[in-house]
Amino acid sequence: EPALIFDLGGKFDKSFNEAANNGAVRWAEETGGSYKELEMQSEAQREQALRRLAETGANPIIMTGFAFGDVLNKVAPDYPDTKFGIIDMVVEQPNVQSVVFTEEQGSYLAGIMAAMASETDTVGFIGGMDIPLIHKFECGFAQGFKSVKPEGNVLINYTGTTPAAWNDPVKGGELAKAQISQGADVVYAAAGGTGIGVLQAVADGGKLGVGVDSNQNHLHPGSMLTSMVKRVDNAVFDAFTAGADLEAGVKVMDLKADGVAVAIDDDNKDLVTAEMQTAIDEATAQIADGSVAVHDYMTDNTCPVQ
Amino acid sequence: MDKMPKWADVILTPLISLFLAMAISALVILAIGESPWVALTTMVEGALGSSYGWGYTLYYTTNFIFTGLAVMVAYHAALFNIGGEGQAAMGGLGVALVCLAFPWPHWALALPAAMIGGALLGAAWAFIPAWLQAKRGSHIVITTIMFNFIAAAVLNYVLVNMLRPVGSMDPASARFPEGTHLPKLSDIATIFGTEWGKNTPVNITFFIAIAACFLVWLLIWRTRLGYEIRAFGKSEPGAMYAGISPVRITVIAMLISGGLAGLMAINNVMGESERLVLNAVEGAGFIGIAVALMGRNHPFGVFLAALLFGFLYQGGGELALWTSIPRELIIVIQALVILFTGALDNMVRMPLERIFMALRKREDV
Amino acid sequence: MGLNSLKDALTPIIVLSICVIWVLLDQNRALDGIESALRLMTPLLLACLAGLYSERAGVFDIGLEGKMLMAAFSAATVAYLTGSAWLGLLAGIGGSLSLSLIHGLASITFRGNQLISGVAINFLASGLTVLLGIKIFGLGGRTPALVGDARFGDLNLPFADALAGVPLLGPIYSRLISGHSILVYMAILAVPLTWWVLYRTRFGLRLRAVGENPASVDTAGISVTRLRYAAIAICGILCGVAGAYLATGLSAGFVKEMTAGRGFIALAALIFAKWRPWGALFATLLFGLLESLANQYPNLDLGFVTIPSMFMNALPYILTVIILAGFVGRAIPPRAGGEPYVKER
Amino acid sequence: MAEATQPSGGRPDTAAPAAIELRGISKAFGPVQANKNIDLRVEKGTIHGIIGENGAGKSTLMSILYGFYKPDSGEIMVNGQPLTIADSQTAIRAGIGMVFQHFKLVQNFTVLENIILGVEDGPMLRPSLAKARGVLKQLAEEYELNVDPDETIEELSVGHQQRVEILKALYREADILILDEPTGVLTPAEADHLFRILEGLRAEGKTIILITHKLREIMEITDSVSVMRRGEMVASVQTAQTSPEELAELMVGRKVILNIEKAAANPGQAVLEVRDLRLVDDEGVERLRGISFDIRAGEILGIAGVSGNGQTQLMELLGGYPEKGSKVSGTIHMNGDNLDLTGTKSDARTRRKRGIGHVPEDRQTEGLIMDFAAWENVAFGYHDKPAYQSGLMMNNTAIKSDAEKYFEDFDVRPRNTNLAARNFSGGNQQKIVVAREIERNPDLLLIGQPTRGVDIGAIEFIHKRIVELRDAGKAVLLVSVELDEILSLSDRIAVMFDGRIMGERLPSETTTGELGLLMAGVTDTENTPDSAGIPPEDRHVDELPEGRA
Ligand SMILES: Nc1ncnc2c1ncn2[C@@H]1O[C@H](COP(=O)(O)OP(=O)(O)OP(=O)(O)O)[C@@H](O)[C@H]1O
Ligand SMILES: Nc1ncnc2c1ncn2[C@@H]1O[C@H](COP(=O)(O)OP(=O)(O)OP(=O)(O)O)[C@@H](O)[C@H]1O
Ligand SMILES: [Mg+2]
Ligand SMILES: [Mg+2]
Repeated sequence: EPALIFDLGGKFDKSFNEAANNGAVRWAEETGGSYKELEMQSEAQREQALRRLAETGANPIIMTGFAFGDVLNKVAPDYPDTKFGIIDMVVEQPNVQSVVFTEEQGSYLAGIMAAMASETDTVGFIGGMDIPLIHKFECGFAQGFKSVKPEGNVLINYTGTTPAAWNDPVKGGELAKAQISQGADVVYAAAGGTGIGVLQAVADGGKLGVGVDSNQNHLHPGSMLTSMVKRVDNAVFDAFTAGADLEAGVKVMDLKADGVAVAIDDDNKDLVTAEMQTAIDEATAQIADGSVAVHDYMTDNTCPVQ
Repeated sequence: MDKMPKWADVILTPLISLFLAMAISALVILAIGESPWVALTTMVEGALGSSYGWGYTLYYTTNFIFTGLAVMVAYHAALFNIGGEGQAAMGGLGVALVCLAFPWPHWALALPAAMIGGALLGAAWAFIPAWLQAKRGSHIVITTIMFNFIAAAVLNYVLVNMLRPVGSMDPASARFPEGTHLPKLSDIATIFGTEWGKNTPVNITFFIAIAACFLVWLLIWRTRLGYEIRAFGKSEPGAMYAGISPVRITVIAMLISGGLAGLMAINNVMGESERLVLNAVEGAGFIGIAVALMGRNHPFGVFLAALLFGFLYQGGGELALWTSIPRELIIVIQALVILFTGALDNMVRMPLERIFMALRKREDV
Repeated sequence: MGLNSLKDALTPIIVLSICVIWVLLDQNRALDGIESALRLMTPLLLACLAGLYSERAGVFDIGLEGKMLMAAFSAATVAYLTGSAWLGLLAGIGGSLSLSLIHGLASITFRGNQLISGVAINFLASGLTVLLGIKIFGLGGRTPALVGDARFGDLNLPFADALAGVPLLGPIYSRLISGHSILVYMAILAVPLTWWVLYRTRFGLRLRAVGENPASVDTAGISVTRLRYAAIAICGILCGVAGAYLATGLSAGFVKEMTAGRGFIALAALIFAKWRPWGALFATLLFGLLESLANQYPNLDLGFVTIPSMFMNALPYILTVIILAGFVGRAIPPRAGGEPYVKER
Repeated sequence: MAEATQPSGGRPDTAAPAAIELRGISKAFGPVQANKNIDLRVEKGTIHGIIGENGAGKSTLMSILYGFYKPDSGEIMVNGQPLTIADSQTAIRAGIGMVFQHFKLVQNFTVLENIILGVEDGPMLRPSLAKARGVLKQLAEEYELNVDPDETIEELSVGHQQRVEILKALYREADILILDEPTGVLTPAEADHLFRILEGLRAEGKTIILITHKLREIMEITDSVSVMRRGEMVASVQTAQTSPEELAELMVGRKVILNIEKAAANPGQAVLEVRDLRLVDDEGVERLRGISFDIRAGEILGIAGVSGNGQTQLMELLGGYPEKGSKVSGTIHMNGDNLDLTGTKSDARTRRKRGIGHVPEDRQTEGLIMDFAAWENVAFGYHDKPAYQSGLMMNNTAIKSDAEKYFEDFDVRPRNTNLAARNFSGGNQQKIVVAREIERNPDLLLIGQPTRGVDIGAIEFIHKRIVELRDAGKAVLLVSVELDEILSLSDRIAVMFDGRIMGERLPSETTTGELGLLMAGVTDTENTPDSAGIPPEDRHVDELPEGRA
């Protein structure tokens, strides 16, 4: 029986925990199988949860979030017969599959779309807490934008430094309005619950929003340019399907592997022009064949464009 | 002279209050369509039913003892320290800096140094609000709240930009060297040939916490400084009359308070995660307020209240992990426990007093 | 004496100078920034006035945060279910009032510790909102997004567009003053109203008296208990409006912990304001302005050094400490504050 | 004596119903039985005194009458009608007014606001305030009760605060006025003024109940008097048919010496030499304006004066804790050594080390920590004494044994050093402070208002101890508003007015009248008779510097 552990954000975080949940639910629906799930409640519980699940025989055990990395490194060797999967972090153990996403590539595409949709040549990015992972989104987005409009302007805000940074839609809304007042007409939100406020304010202000992680296009049809989806659900689905045979090693979910994408559906198809679609396809191909390299912020903590 | 015997006040009242809190909690659980009995057994089983549960319960207890003592010491000087959260966070930074500064050969050397590091930074974080209150009259409640936010910002900056190993996603410091790993209680049990609390985070800091309870008790009720702190807390004009300097006591009491909060980091940062993560304190600073107030600002009370909250934390964690009951239920139960034992205690005490008075009258007749 | 009145005038002076300088430097952004500050101020102001009523009556309330949170949740829930923001507002007030009642029971009727009761209320709200949210909507504690009449829209004051062209005053009227939710205007009007109630009515006189010396009220034959309950009820109503504004005005629904510490900031503002209504307006406006400034200039480039976003985010808190330390004198709380009124030991 | 124990009417005509009649009133506070089955009858148009030791239950009884406490049992008749007094509103409507021992005023409200609190005319304040202003003016004229209606209470002297309390009652048209220890905080002149007002009220047919510890006042003004002891009413008699000695004995349950005997002083070396002491407080008001005096060993220097003329500042400064932010200058020499006036060596701790003991005016907020056990209070201020330390800890055994000894020596009751200070009556609290300071055998004892609110038995005791200390060759600086006390204890008297010493007198060579003039700021030369009629505090308010207002 597989198991899924959500990080502190909880499984309905409108973000990647929720995406993981969707994958598990889909797996259960399609296979009729059952799985265990846990939500973290405190830092100290991580190890507890892993061990207890391993001891109850759950296999594989999938966990979301980089915060598990450290603990998993410690726990995995104690349960060599159990397979573990960790999302967003590389853990080098013989029985661990590390799934990482190339968020910078998806964000790059979102940046291209934003640049083409923008009439003011100014777009915005709003992140939750100022941490490296979110800079990865930011940097990819900025690169994509600049590839179309090198002279354009990307406004950047982060919400805060406490956990409240992920749950403050009011602040998110005000940040979005501040960016709009500086001319931004497309705003990309990578901020959990705060992002809900961002997208709301953008829709209220008649501008365009870009969602993150899950497909958030349905939140404000007509005002959502797209969502940079991170197919955590696929990763979980695949892992559950592989079951005890889960392959160890690093699994890169990139553009090519459909790990990241920009969501285009009924809610936003009117906003995606033909040129935009062409540009996306082109960029996708270029990234796939390596002729365009999107820089990953994580490799050196810098971003080539600013 | 008292209205009822001391044992009734100290034991009976809290027990009945606790019972009331549990009864209302049961109603809440029923209301969300779950079984209170299952919830209770899961909690008790998960927190106290095995050495494993105890290991976690005592781990959380240790955290709460430190923050509870921190609030308590300041409270005796009539200072309401809401800044335990920030002080403990900065204590974590102190511990991390000490642990990472040097390839420590043995934990016995690292521990005292880390304690100093944690206490020092925690105290430093309390010093500014204390000094501002003593010298400039800035209200300590506001400044300590502000310092919680500022600590979060500092920590965020330091972790992301300075302590984070390059290439790591995680805004956390590197792992501390082997020589700083504190013995867990399970390791100690192994020495005695028994298996207890395997893989639980409770470590020797628990004993340090108990020692801290005792030392704080000595400090407050047996030393001159404690006498001065209590006198100042009860009456500032009185303190002036007795030659006790308000500035000195305000600053010292807050330094001790902040130091105690900072010491918590020995447990969670050095003992448990063995590296510094962003939100290491996880609200223990705020729970410390409840612990101190419920513990009636006495170290023994603080110990019991910390144990109660440790139980709620661990039992609640188990509840959230293994049943479909959302983890927020625990927050509600904590709230009810705080409410009934801490704020509505007179609801129980008043009728009890009447009963005891009536009993006494009958004896007199 | 002169020095003291100068200190009292300091917050308004600081606030106005920030506004004026900002407008002079960059009128366009300043107007947007100040407008944002007004929105950010509103929940703080309402909560601060709520605390003012309660504390002026001698009941300390660190549960403002919890009441706002509860109100935000109830307002969003009912607004979603009924599609009416006004019903949501009523529900928000109801949710907040019920917590006020608990606080009253604990700290007035049963003479419990007001601080503990406040802490308990914060925990209670934090847990209950999510628990109920999961039970009702199954969205992990969120409510679904509110649309249309379930939200408070922005009010355009008369002639806003016509006057926009008038130099200086035009933009100020059409951009700053016009175009807010009705709750913003209610909050601002609550300031003179509170001042009037406090200093011009019998109720206000008694309320202030009960916070200073409850025995004086008791010996005048007025019920201390009833007065204090009235005060915390008003506190509950104001917190209710604050919470409703957060969930149905500023954003479109409830997100767990969405108050994000605003109750504590309001408490700080209350002390800053020295428990006075106009002071509350300026103190909360100052907080709003500082936050808005940080929002507008997230990575302030001072030429030689760029202040990282973490510190811009912490700027309101840092400046508060500096201002408190440097300029605002000792704030003396209502004398009977925090102590239950006990006649017979 | 025998008939005295029966409560009996004040005036002969028993046909008219009594203004107040209490029957079988009992009241317990938890285990404390404050009132036991009390009967009391007060005739209309009389002044009725109530006396009794600290904690006898006087205030409790009157508070019950005023509806502040609910009695456990018993009935109350007002003007012959039975009345259930559930709250103070009922009492006020029945025409009862009360001036509490501890005033029930809102400190930062104006006089006017305090007056109308609870009897506003409508939901708006303005009309009520305007009306009250008019009525207040009338009352002020009628009864000579002048206070500035727009002054806040915290700016007023205690005497004026009391006027506000009386005006409050009169504004509520009280026919029956209860005053709980009104003269405890007044100067002789103020007290006389009050008595004249009370007599005026009686003449109008109002009934007055007066609680006091001062037998002189009972004899002077009351028509009848009741004595309480330990919660019981032990006697009710016509004042004309009793004597101070008899009342004192009824009160205490034993014979009391009302006037202490003391031998002539035998002064030695100067212990304290004060020169040109000046103090400006943090509001910029000059509180001490060049004070100079000496105290010699074996001598009691009494400082007389209306309170608020700098005595408090002088005592605090000598004791080492002037108010925060005040600026001081001048010199103080103690046994020939210069004492620091600023810096860390000027604090109370250092002063104690120098041999200065201090019984502060305000025993409840300064002299004692009310929540500390009595034994802990015995070390208060001396807690760093080497004898009280053992290693890093405090030697509580030593403190406790000292406490036991002091309790024995000073007859503190109850003899339980573990009780919190707040559980002792005022007199016994004062004994604890006095014991602590005197037993330290200080070279100089500062003692402020040693017998304020203290009952006769305790006064006698405390006075004796002060004289004993002097006879042991120590210097004593006594500050008191009680001229009787000053005159009977001091070897020399200095009078303070407006931060200055107006003059020095020997008790044998002066009179209350002369001291009264000095207290009013009238110096030796300009001894104009007409200024004597004005109550002194009326005058000094005008003469205070501007910054004060
Ligand atoms: N910063 C301010 N801006 C505008 N009005 C103010 C400000 N501060 C005070 N006021 C108003 O000025 C009037 C006088 O204030 P004052 O300081 O006398 O209040 P107060 O009645 O003394 O308050 P408290 O009873 O708390 O001492 C009050 O009506 C008050 O509301
Ligand atoms: N509110 C109260 N709660 C509990 N006990 C009280 C209270 N008020 C008075 N007592 C107790 O009741 C007894 C009588 O007190 P009361 O104040 O009536 O005495 P008193 O005669 O007025 O004394 P004093 O001369 O000191 O004013 C004392 O033992 C006192 O401690
Ligand atoms: Mg009395
Ligand atoms: Mg004022």
